[in-house]
Amino acid sequence: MITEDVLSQHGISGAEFDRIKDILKREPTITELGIFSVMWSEHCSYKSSRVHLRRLPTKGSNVLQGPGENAGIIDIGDGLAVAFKIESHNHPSYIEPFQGAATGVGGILRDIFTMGARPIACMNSLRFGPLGSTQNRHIMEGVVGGIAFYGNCFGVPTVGGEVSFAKCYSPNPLVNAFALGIFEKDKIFYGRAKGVGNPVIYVGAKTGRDGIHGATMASAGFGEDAGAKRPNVQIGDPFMEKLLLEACLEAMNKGLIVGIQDMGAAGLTSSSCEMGARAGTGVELELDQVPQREEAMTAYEIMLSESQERMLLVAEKAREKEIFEVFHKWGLDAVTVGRVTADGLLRVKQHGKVMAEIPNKQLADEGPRYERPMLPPKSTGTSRLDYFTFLDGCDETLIQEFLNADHNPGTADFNRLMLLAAGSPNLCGRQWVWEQYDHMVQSNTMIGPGSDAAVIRIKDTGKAIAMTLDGPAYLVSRHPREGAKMMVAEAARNIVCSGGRPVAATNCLNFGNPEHPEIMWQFSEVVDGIAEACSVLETPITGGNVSFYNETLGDNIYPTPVLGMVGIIENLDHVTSSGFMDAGDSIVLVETSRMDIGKIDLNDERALQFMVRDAIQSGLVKSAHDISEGGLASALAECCYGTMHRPAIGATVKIPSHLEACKDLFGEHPSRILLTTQNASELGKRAGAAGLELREIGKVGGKRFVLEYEGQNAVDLAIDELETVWRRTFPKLLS
Amino acid sequence: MKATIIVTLKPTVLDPQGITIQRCVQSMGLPEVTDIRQGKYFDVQLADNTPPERRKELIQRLAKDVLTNPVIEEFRIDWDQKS
Amino acid sequence: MKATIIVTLKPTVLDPQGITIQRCVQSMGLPEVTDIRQGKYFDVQLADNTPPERRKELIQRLAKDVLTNPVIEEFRIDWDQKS
Amino acid sequence: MKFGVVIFPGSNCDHDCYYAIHSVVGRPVEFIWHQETSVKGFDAIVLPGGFAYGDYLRTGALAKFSPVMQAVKSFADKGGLVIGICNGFQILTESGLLPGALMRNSNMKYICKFLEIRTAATDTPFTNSLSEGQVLNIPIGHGEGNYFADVDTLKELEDNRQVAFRYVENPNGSVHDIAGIVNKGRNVLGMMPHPDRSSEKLLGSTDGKLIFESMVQALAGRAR
Ligand SMILES: Nc1ncnc2c1ncn2[C@@H]1O[C@H](COP(=O)(O)OP(=O)(O)O)[C@@H](O)[C@H]1O
Ligand SMILES: [Mg+2]
Repeated sequence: MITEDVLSQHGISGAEFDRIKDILKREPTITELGIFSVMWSEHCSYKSSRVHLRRLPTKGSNVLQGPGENAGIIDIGDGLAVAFKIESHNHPSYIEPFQGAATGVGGILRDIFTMGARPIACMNSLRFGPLGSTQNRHIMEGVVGGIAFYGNCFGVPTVGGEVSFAKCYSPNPLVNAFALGIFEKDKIFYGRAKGVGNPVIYVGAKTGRDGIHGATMASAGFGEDAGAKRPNVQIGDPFMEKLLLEACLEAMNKGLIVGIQDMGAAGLTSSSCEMGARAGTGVELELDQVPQREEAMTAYEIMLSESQERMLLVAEKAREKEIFEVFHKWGLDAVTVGRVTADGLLRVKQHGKVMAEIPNKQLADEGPRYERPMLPPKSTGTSRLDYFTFLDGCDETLIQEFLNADHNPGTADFNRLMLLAAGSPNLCGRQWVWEQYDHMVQSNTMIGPGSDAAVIRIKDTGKAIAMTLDGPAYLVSRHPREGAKMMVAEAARNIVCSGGRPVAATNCLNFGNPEHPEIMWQFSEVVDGIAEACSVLETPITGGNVSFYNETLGDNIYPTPVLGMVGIIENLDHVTSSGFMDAGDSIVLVETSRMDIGKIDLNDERALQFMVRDAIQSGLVKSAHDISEGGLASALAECCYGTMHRPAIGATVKIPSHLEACKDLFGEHPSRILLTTQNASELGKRAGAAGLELREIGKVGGKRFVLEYEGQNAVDLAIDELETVWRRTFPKLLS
Repeated sequence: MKATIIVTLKPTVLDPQGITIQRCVQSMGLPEVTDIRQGKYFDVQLADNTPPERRKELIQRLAKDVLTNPVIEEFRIDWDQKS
Repeated sequence: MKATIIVTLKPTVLDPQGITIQRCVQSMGLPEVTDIRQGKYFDVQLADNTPPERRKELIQRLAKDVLTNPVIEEFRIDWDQKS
Repeated sequence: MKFGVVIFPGSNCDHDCYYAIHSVVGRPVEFIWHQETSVKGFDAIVLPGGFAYGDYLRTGALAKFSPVMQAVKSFADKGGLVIGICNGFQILTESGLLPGALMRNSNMKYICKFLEIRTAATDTPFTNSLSEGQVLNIPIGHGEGNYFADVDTLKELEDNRQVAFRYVENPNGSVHDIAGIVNKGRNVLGMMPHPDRSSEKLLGSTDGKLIFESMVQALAGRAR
């Protein structure tokens, strides 16, 4: 009955099929094959990545929960903890941008409140192909609209993230969603089916034939027939999710819940067998009890459906009724669909027949594991964009303007280049995106989108949480290991600039086809880079997600790791943003003594971050901004642009001369921070003591943006003019 | 010259709006309403001098390429012979 | 037993959605489309045992009190005799 | 003096309003579940922002059928203070407690940002501590804040000076730049901008607090 064809439709190899038969000691039924295929898909089993992920540092004094649960958890003091995680929804967003992105947000939010935490912030990292193409514009509008639709309605502020453009994401976008929630640290819930005899309860939306094989879909690239896979996409219902959140938290508070897990990828299958595996128990499901939206659904379909907004929970035997009352209060269905057993098996019954019977442990934890072959590229020469990665994905004419200026600085018009940089797709203002996101709901947003890191105060504690997402894909594509280190360093630097101490991180690893040895090599290098940087900067990894097979017609995307860093700000007075504050403030550049490009010295970086953190905590710093894409000139301009509380303000700055004008203005050396202060000399002393270079390079004030270079005004523009270009580009690119 | 295009979710696609409305209506004391599904309705006006063969093509294209998201929706055209 | 309710904006109310679509259509090079107005479309299913006289009242009430905002919208009912 | 913040399924600024009143303004406040049929014991009712019933069908359209709205209606009829913020405003127009309707923003997108509104009427219990023309720095966060009313209604609103706030720069297409209105009795206010998100310096503005404080003052005056 199970033919080669059926196996290949399920993405199960011959060897894997043999293992299945070994485990079952018989041929699987079709339902069982479906169940194995989703649990052993790349998406759920991490079969290509697991051997590498083990190298990530996962322990630290603040870490309460590392990888392996729905989200990582850190202790933030005062008896409180935060749970956070990032997850990709790339493939669904490619197929249906709006719903794909929306359900991505829904999925990550469930991962957070499944653990008992109330989501208090979201971020997202987005990659698209250049907006010259109608298809890419359409995808981006859909993705941003979908994120806004879901997050706004659910009532969580979307406080930050990143958007960038490169050809390799055309038309296969990356959509990575991050969420963070807060709870009391002794009220953490886990996905464990404990207590033999306890009821297994299904809550939330009814099951339809949505997204069947979503997990396997996310584990295969797209060919010409991407359209044919379309009916798989699920629809998000943020209102239902909001009700689920409130009802679940209420039931948890009342002590009614023993174990709980969201039905995400692989739906009922993964939630039930993973809960059983973690507790060492069995789970018996009676599918006739499962609320169904469509007629005549088979066991296969019910087990594999990825209908959204559903949770599975295990309750105390005697308190079923109380659970129902809570859910009914919130207008939700709650139905007992099974019970916890002692035999360690996932047993699925329908119409009185056993349709599947598989040991939970082997299904959930003992999936295949591959050490796929790896192959480094023959050589990595230099690239013309090594200094100017922000130009990647831009029109060739724009790139040429910068490269010409780099070669012939004498004849270059830097006013023009400044305007071009500010209006280039990767640097221009992203208000078009984040004004569609409610970034203020819950009234905690001290620093929203647009600064280095977002800052959310924690009511009644005097503390705040800082968070950021970073993924410098072009750098990583050039040197995977160094790029990954720079990514971690930049994320931590962003936290530091906002006044925080970086504490822990989550990561989303978006890669091409792992069956290609070069991709697997990139993956391994990136993991090593993250591991090294996270060790040095003492920011353990508490979880993450891997998305492989990001390719279209055989072209792989850049290796695109995205790091989500979380930090603690112990005192609200330390909260710092990137925008300049007052006329007359001194602008100070702090950097390491090296002027590397495309690589980083982590010990220097650490010294830099410590020094700046300390300076902020001593009250010496009025604003702080990390220098990244677009170099010093772009960073300075960003500090001048209007914020929600003051109009644009000018600055006059002497740009230090190291190389040539274009590189000194726009070159992207890592490990540099711009500060403003009224006490530059004290900062200078501290920097000196830390072995860092610090220069007072200018003053805030006026209405002009003036950059002097080797005695000449290389840039001299009205700040309003520059800001207008920066602010208007995005809407223009879309119209 | 007018035509009406009706865009509805494919029958198997979840309609959260419809479900929510239906639930509300039920609890309002209209228990007889067993299902509501929501769709979109477009009244399209064409220039009078549009040649008949072009009309058909035009409305088809509008319905298919602009007004419908083929991933989750389907459409239906009502030709209005008046005016 | 089914009925269809169509809710449209009153002609005097500006329809931002329609305008957006109209613009999109123009930029696609379909100048013959002179106007598009968007409305909502509801397929309502009633329990089979609903008495005929109650049906009418029910659907009227649903359309008028729930599905339409009389400040900006008007409605129309299509009775579907099938089933 | 006790404030009540109504929770509809899908409300999501309920806690923000509660916090602003309780911890910032420092007045007693309790939540009211939407299934309640009475608002007895409350002196002012807040309909908070959010997406009641997901804003499905139309914003505020399904919330108006919640049992509590009957009670809010009779409370308002008797002169009780009711403030609807954002989704609360939408619920008030849908319920007929305020005239007009809130339609999709003219750019068809949700807009969240700080902006400025100008006080247009100070003789209301919500604006008594503001001065005529006073500009408030306050955020909006909505997809359907495009206020619409027919010509006659508008004339009446203007004649009775029922417009409480106008946008300095219209973000959403509202007629007459309307950001907030009161009813004829001046005891019901609906506004799209969020005073609950602008009552603390660390959130960027304390202007919103003036609205809650005006209510406190009005209630104190009544009690006297
Ligand atoms: N790149 C990574 N780094 C660290 N942990 C990871 C990474 N990718 C996945 N994990 C961990 O593996 C576990 C399984 O992840 P996943 O299948 O995405 O969970 P879910 O089913 O909730 O989406 C999680 O605990 C996750 O944190
Ligand atoms: Mg999960």
